[in-house]
Amino acid sequence: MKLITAVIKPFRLDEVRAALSEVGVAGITVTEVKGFGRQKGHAELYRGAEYVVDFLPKVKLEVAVDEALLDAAIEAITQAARTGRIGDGKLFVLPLEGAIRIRTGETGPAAL
Amino acid sequence: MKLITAVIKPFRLDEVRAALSEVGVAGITVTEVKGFGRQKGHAELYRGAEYVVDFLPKVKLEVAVDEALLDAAIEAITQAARTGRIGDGKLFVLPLEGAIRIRTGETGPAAL
Amino acid sequence: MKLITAVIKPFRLDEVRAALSEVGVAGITVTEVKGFGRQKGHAELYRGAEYVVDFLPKVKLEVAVDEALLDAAIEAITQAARTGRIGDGKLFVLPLEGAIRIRTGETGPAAL
Amino acid sequence: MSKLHVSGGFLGAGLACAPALACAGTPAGINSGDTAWMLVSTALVLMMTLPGLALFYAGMVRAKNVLSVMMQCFAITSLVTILWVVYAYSWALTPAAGGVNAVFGGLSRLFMRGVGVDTVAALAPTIPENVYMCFQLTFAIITPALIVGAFAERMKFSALLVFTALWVSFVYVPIAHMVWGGGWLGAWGVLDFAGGTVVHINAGIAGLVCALVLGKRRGYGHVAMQPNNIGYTFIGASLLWVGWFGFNAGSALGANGGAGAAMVATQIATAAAALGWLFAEWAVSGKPTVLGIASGAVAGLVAITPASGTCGPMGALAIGALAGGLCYLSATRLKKHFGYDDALDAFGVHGIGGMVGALLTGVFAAPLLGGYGTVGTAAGSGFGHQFLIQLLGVGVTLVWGGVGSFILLKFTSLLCRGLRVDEATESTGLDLALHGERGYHL
Amino acid sequence: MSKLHVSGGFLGAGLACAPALACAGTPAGINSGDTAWMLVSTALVLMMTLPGLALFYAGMVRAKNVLSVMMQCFAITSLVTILWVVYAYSWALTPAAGGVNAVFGGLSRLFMRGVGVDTVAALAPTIPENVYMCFQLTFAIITPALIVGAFAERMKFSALLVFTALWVSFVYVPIAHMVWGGGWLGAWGVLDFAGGTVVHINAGIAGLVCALVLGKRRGYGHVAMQPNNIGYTFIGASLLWVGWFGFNAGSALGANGGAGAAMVATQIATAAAALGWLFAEWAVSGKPTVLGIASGAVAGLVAITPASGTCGPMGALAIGALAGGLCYLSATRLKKHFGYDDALDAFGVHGIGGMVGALLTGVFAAPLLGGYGTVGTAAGSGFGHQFLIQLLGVGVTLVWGGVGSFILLKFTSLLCRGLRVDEATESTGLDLALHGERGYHL
Amino acid sequence: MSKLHVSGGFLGAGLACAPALACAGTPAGINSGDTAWMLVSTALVLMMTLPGLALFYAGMVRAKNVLSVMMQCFAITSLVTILWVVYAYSWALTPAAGGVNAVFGGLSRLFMRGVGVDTVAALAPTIPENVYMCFQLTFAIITPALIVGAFAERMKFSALLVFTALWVSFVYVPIAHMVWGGGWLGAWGVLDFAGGTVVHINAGIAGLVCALVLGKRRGYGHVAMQPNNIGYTFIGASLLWVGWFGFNAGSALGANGGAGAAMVATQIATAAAALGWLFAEWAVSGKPTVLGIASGAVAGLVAITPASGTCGPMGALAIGALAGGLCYLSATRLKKHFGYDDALDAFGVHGIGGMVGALLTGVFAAPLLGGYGTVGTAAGSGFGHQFLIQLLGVGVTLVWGGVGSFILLKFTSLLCRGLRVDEATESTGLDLALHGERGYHL
Ligand SMILES: Nc1ncnc2c1ncn2[C@@H]1O[C@H](COP(=O)(O)OP(=O)(O)O)[C@@H](O)[C@H]1O
Ligand SMILES: Nc1ncnc2c1ncn2[C@@H]1O[C@H](COP(=O)(O)OP(=O)(O)O)[C@@H](O)[C@H]1O
Ligand SMILES: Nc1ncnc2c1ncn2[C@@H]1O[C@H](COP(=O)(O)OP(=O)(O)O)[C@@H](O)[C@H]1O
Repeated sequence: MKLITAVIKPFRLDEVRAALSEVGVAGITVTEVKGFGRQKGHAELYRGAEYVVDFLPKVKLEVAVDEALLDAAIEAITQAARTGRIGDGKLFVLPLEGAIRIRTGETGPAAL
Repeated sequence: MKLITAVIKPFRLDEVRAALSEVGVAGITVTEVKGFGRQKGHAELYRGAEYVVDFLPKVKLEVAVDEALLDAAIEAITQAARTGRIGDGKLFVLPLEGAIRIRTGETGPAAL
Repeated sequence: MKLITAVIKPFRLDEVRAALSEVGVAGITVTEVKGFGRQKGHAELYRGAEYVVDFLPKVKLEVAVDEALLDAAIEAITQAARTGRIGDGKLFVLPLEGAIRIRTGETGPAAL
Repeated sequence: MSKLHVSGGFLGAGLACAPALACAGTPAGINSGDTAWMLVSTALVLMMTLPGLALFYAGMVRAKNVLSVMMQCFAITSLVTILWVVYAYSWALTPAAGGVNAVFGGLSRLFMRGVGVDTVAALAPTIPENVYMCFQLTFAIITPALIVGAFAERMKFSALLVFTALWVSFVYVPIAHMVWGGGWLGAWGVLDFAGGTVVHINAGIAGLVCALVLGKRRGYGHVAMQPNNIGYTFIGASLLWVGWFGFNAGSALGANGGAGAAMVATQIATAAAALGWLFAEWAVSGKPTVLGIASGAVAGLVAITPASGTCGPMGALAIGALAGGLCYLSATRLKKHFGYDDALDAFGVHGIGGMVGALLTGVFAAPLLGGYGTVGTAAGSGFGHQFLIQLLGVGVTLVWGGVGSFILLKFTSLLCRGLRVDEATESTGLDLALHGERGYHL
Repeated sequence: MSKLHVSGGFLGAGLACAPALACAGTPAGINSGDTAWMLVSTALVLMMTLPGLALFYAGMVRAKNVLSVMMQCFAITSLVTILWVVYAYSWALTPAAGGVNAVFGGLSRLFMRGVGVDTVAALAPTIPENVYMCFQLTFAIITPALIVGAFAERMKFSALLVFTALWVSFVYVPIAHMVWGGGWLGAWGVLDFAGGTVVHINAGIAGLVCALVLGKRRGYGHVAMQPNNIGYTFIGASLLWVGWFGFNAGSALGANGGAGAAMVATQIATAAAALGWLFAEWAVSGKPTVLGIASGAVAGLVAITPASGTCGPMGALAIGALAGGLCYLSATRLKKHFGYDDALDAFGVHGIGGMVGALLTGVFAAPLLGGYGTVGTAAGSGFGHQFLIQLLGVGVTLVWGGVGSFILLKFTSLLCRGLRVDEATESTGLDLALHGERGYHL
Repeated sequence: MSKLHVSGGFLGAGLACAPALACAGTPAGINSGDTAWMLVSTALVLMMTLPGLALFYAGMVRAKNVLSVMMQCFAITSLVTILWVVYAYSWALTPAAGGVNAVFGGLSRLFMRGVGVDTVAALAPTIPENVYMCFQLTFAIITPALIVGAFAERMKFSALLVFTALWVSFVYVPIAHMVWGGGWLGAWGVLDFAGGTVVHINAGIAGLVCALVLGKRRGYGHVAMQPNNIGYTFIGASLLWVGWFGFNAGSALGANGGAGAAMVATQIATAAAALGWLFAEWAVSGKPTVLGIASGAVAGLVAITPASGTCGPMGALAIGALAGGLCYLSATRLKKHFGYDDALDAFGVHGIGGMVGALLTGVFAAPLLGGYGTVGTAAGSGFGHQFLIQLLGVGVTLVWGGVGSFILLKFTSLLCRGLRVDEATESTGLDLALHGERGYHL
C-alpha cells in the first residue's frame, strides 16, 4: 500500500475528487494548508501600507491506495489538478506499512 | 520508529488522547481535516435551495512511536475511537527514519 | 528523496522559512495544528469557571528534499526553530518514494 | 405600582402638563415630545432583543449552536407580536370587570378593537395608544427571550414555540396585569418602575425551572464549552446598555424629568455593576474578563430596572455595585454548588439581579437616601413597610412564575413529545440538525 | 400621494396643531416634538443601510466577497449624499415650472440654495427643511443599495459607482417626484406612504434587470455558494427591523397618531411575514432556517411600507402573512424556474414584496377592512378604483425602472469597459482582487 | 464658545421659545421635544463608544488582541461614568468662584448634589439637568476611549485604568471647562460646537504622546499585522456615523433648526471625506479599501464636529473633502516618515482631523461662505480674527493635552510599575494573557 499526498489549488478539489471516484478510490482526507513556492503571493493593503502575503492557500489530499490502484490514482489527480499555470502543486508517494479500518478492525487493503 | 496517522471522529478526540496517555505516549499532533468516504455528508439549506456537503469534519492524529509501543498505541487508538458506526475512520502506519527534539537536539526514540 | 515533517512554534515560522530559503529549499507546505506534549496548556475563563485548554497552537511544515539537501535542511529548521524552551517541537524524517510536479509532470528530484 | 406617567416617584410633575398641552390643538392630551420619545423607546427596546440579547447569548454558546439562539430570539419576537395584538395586550393592560381584574385584564381590546389613530390609553395619557401598546409589546417580547439563556443548546425548536405562547399567556400576562395593569400587586403598592418583577424575576425563575426540568447539557462540567464569539457577546451587551435607556427612561412614558432621572440611575448602576463584577473576578481568579464586565453591566441594568423611577444617583451606585458582586457570586458559586445547568445564567443574572433590585427599590426610594419615592419620609414611617411590600411582590412572582413555568413545561412536553433534542442532534449541534445551516463558512 | 404630514390616512389631525404651536415662539410652524422624531428617524433610516442592509447582504455572500458588499453600500451612501445636496433633492422634491413638473422637479434648491436654519419645506411644514431633506436623503441612499443584492459577487466597483450616480438621477429621482414630489402619479392618487413603489419595486426591478444583464456568477447552480456568516445576516435583518420604524413611522413626518399607527402596522406585518416564511419553509423542506425567518421579516417590512399609513392592524397581519409566503415562493421557486441569478434576491424580496404591498394598499386602506384610508367607504364607492390606481403606479414604476435601468447599464458598460469583473477576479474573490483586503484573519 | 442652546450660530432662535413653552405647564422651561431629542442623543453618543468605537478599533488589531480593545472601551465607559457623577461633571461644567473659573469649575454638584428630577442647568435651559449631565458624560467617555487606538495591543490593563482616571480629571475636565464650561477659551470666543478641540484634538495629541512614550509594538514595520476582522471595523464606522448625529446635532441641545443644520453638515462632510480618502487611496495605491473609506468617514466626522453648528452645507463639503485627503496622508505618510507606532491612527485621524476642522471652523462660519456664524460679515471684519482665535484654541489644547498626558503617563508608570505588558504577554496576545479569554472559537 502507498500513501499519496498531493498539494493542489483549492478550486480544483471538486474535479480531483470526481476523478478519484471514477478510478475507484473510495476515501480521501483533505486539509487546508498554506504553500510557499515559486508562485508569488498577493499584496494586502492596510491604511495605504502594502504588505506581501507570501503563503498561498492550498489544499492537501491524502489518499491511501493499494499498489494496484496507484498509477491510476496518480494519473487521476495530476490530470484533474493541472491548470498549466505556476503553483499547480506537487504529488508525493510514501510507503504505507499498515492500515486499519477503525469501525471493523479490518486491516491491509481491505481497510481502505 | 513508526509514524501512526489516524483519522477519527472529532468528538472521540478526548478519549483517544486519554487512552494514548495511559499506554505511555507523551505527545500528539492534531489537525482538523475533512473526510470523504463511505459516510454520507449532510444537507445545508440556503433560501430553500438544498445542497449536500460531502465532506465531513474529522480530526487527524499524528503520533510518532518507538517500535515497542506501536501495538499498544494502535490498540489504544482503535479502541477509543470506535463507535461502531460508519465513518469511524482509518489508522495508517508509516515508517519513520528519524526524529529530533528541536529544543535539545536529541535524536531517535529519545526525541519522542 | 525524503519528506521532512517538523512541528514548531508558530512565531518561529518566518525565521524557519528564511533559513530554508538560504540552504536552497524552494517549497514548503504549512499546516496549522494543535500539539499535545510536555508543554502545558493555558487556562481560559468562563464566568469564573476555569478550564484548561491542553492543546497548543503549533505549525507543521512539510518539506520534500533531495538526499543531498537533507542535512542542511534539518540543520536550518532546528536552528531557526529553537528557542530552548519546552515545546519547541519535533522534526521527523520519512522516506519518499516519488514526487511529481503537477504542472509539468516532471518526476523525482526535478519535481521539488 | 403601575408603569404610569405618575409613578411612585417624580411627584406628578409630568401629569400637570397634559391639560395645558391640550391647547396645542393635537388630539386631546397627545404631546408630540412625549410621543417622539416613546416611539424611540419602543425601537430601543426592540433593539434590546433583536439583535442585542440574541447576540449577547449567541456569542456564549458553542459554534455549532450559534444560529439556534438567534433563531429562538427572532421567532419569539415574531410570535409574541401576534399574540399581543390578538389578545395578550387586552388581557394584560386593560381593566376586567369584577374580581377577575385582580389577576387578569379584560377583552375590550381583542384584535386591537377600538384602538384608533388618535386614541390614548388611560395608563399613558399623553401618547397615542398605538405607541403605548407597541412599547409594552417590546417588554412582552424580551421577557421570554431572556429565558433562552437557561435552556440554550438543547431545547427543541417546536417545544420552544409552544412553551413561549403558553408562558406569555399564563405567566407574563397575569404578572404584568397584577403589577402594572390595575391588578392587586400594584394596588397594594408594589413598586416596579420598569419591570424588575414583571420582566426579570419572572424570566429568571422560569429559567431556573427550565434548567432543572430539561437537565444538563451532555458533557456539562467535564467538557470545555467554549463561547464561540465573545465579540458577539460584547456587541450584545453594548446594545443592551444603549437600548435599556428606552426600557427604563421610556418607562416614564414621556420626555420629562422622570425620564432624565431614570436614565441617570440606569447609567450609574450599570457602570457600578460592571466594575463590581470586574474587580470581584479580578480579585478571585486573577484575571478580569470581557465576559465578566459585560455580564456585570447586564446585572446592573437588571437590578436598577425596578428602582430607576424612584432612586437617586447615589442609590443607583449602591444598587449597581451590590448587584455586580452578588450576580458574580451566583453565576459562579451558586450554580456550581447546586449543580444545575443554567447555561447562560438567565437565573443567575436576571433572577438574582432582579431580586436584588426589587428589594433595594424599597430601600432607596426613600428621600432620606436620596430617593424620589413616597416611602421612608422624614417621619420615618413606611420605610420597613415598603420593603415588606416589595418582598411580597418578589414572593408572588417567584411562586406564580415557578409553579406556572413547571406546569407549562410539562404540558409542552406532552404536546411536543419531549422538550429536549435527541443525543445526535445535541452532539451535531442544533444549527445543522434543526435548522440545516452553519453559523460560519470563513 | 405624497409623503405629507396629511397623507391619505390619519385624517389631518396632525396639521391642525401647527398654528397652535406657533404660539410657542419657535420659528413659524416648527414643532420640537416632530423635529425630535424626524431627527431620530433620519438616523434610523441611515442605520438601515449602514450597517443594516450591508450586513444583511454581506453575511450571505461567500467569505471572499464579504468586504466587497460592505464597500458597495458604504460608497453608495457617500456618493448619493453628495448628489442629493448638489442637485437631486431639488430635482426630486421641489416643484418645477410647467409640464415638466409631472416628472421632474425644479432647480430652486441646487447646492442647497435657500435652505436656512429655520426654513421649512411645503411638504413637511412642522420640521426644519434641513431635517426633511436629510430624511429623504436616507431613502435615496437605501434604494440603490438594495440593488446590490442582485449583482453581488461579480460587478466592477467602478461600474457600480457610475451606475449608481446615473440610476439615482434618472430612475430614482423622477419616480420619487412623480409619487411624492408633486408629479402626476401622486396627483392621480397613487398611495405610497413610505416607499413601496419609489423604493422597493423600483430597486427590485432594477435588480432583476442587473441580474439578467450581468449574467450568472460562475459556478451558479452547481457549486455550493455557502453564506459566510449568517450571524451578520441576522444582525442586519434585526437592524433593518428596528430602523424601519424610522422609515415607516417617520414617513408620518411628525410624532403623532399617524406615526404610532404606522409603527404598529410595521411591527405586525413584519412578525406575520417572518412566521409566514418560517412555516412555509418548515412545511416544504422540513427545516426552518435563520436565513428564512430573517428574509421573511424583510419581506414583511417591504410589503407594509406603502400601506403602513392607511391600513389597520388586521390589514397589516394579512399583508404580512401573504408577503412572507409569496416572497418565499419567489425566492425559491420563481428564481429556479427562470434560472436568473438574483444573487441575494433583490427582486425576489423587494420587487415581489413591494408589488404585493402596493396592490394590497389599495385594498386594506378601506375603513371596511379596518383601514384609515379614504377609499372603499361604507358607500362602497372607489374600492376597486383605488386598486386600479395602485396597479397603475406599479406598472409605471416597473416600466420606467426596468427600461431605465437597462439603458443605464448599457451606458455604464460603455464607460467602464464592461460591467463584470474578469474570471480571475471572480475566482479569487472581489475582496482581495479589487480592494486588496480580506474579511477575516482569525 | 460654550455648547449652549444659543451658540455661535443659529442666531438664538431656539432660546426664544423657552418662556412661551413655560405656559405648557411643565416645570419652568423644560420642553418635551427638546428633552426627547437629548435623551436620544445621549443614547446615540453612548452607542458611539459601545459598541461603535470599540468595534471600529477591535477589527483592526490582530486576532489575539481583539478582546483587549473591547475590554478597554467597556472599562473606560464604566469608570468615567462613576468619576463624572462623583466630581468630574461639577468640575467641568459648573462655575467656580473667582479666577479658578478660567480653568476649573466648582464643586457645587459633587455627588450630583442639588440635581433634582426637574432642575435645569444654566447651560441647557430647556431640558432636565440630569439629561444634560448624562449627555455630557457620553463625551467624557468617548474622549479617553479614542486614545485606545494609539496604544492598542501593548498597554497594561491596570495602567489603562489609572491613566484614564487621571487623564479625565486633569486633561479632559479643564479643557472642557475652558471651552464649554465658562472658562477662558470660550470667553475669548473659540468656536467648538461639538468638540473638535475638547474631544478630538485632545484625544489625538494624547494618543501621539502615548505612542511615543510606550514605543512600538514588537515586530512593527516588518511583521504583517493583519486586521482580524474588517467587518467589525465596518460596523463600528457605520455606528459612529449614525451615532454622530447625536454628537453633533445633539450639541444644539434641542430639537430645533440648529440641530437640523448640524445634522446636514455632518452628513455631507462625512460623505465627502469618505470619498476623499477613497479616491486618494485609489489613485495612490491602485486599490480602494474598506478600511480606507471607513477611515475617511471617521475623519470627516471628526473634522466637521467643531464646525457643524456654524458652517453651511457647502462649507461642510469643503471641510470633509479636505479632511479625507489630509488624514489619508497623515495616516500613511506622516506616520511612516516619523516612525512612531500610532497603532490605529488616533492621532492621524482624530488629531489631524480635529485640527483641520477647528481651523476651518474659523473660515466657514462666515456668512460670506455660506456659514451661520457671526464672523466675517459682509463688512469683512473679524474674518482673519476668528481664525487666530481658533489657532489659539488648538494651540492651548495641544500644549495642555500634550504636556499633561506626558506627565500623567510617567506618574501612571510609577504607580503600575510600567505601562507596557511584558514580551511574553505581547507575543501570546493580551486576550489570553491578561483576560484569560480568546476572541473566537469557530
Ligand atoms: N519541496 C516541497 N516540499 C513540500 N511542499 C512543496 C515543495 N515545493 C512546493 N511545495 C508545495 O507545492 C506548492 C506549489 O509549488 P510552486 O513551487 O509554487 O509551484 P509549482 O507546483 O508549479 O512548481 C507550494 O505552494 C507548496 O505548498
Ligand atoms: N483511502 C483513504 N485514504 C485516506 N483517507 C481515507 C481513505 N478512506 C477513508 N479515509 C478517511 O477516513 C474517513 C472515514 O471513512 P469512511 O469510508 O467514511 O468510513 P469508515 O472509516 O467507517 O470506513 C473518511 O472521512 C476519510 O477522512
Ligand atoms: N510522539 C509525538 N508524535 C507526534 N507529535 C509529537 C510527539 N511528541 C510531541 N509532538 C509534538 O511536538 C510538540 C512539542 O512537544 P513537547 O513535548 O510539548 O515539547 P518538546 O518538543 O520541547 O519536547 C507537541 O505539541 C506535539 O505537537
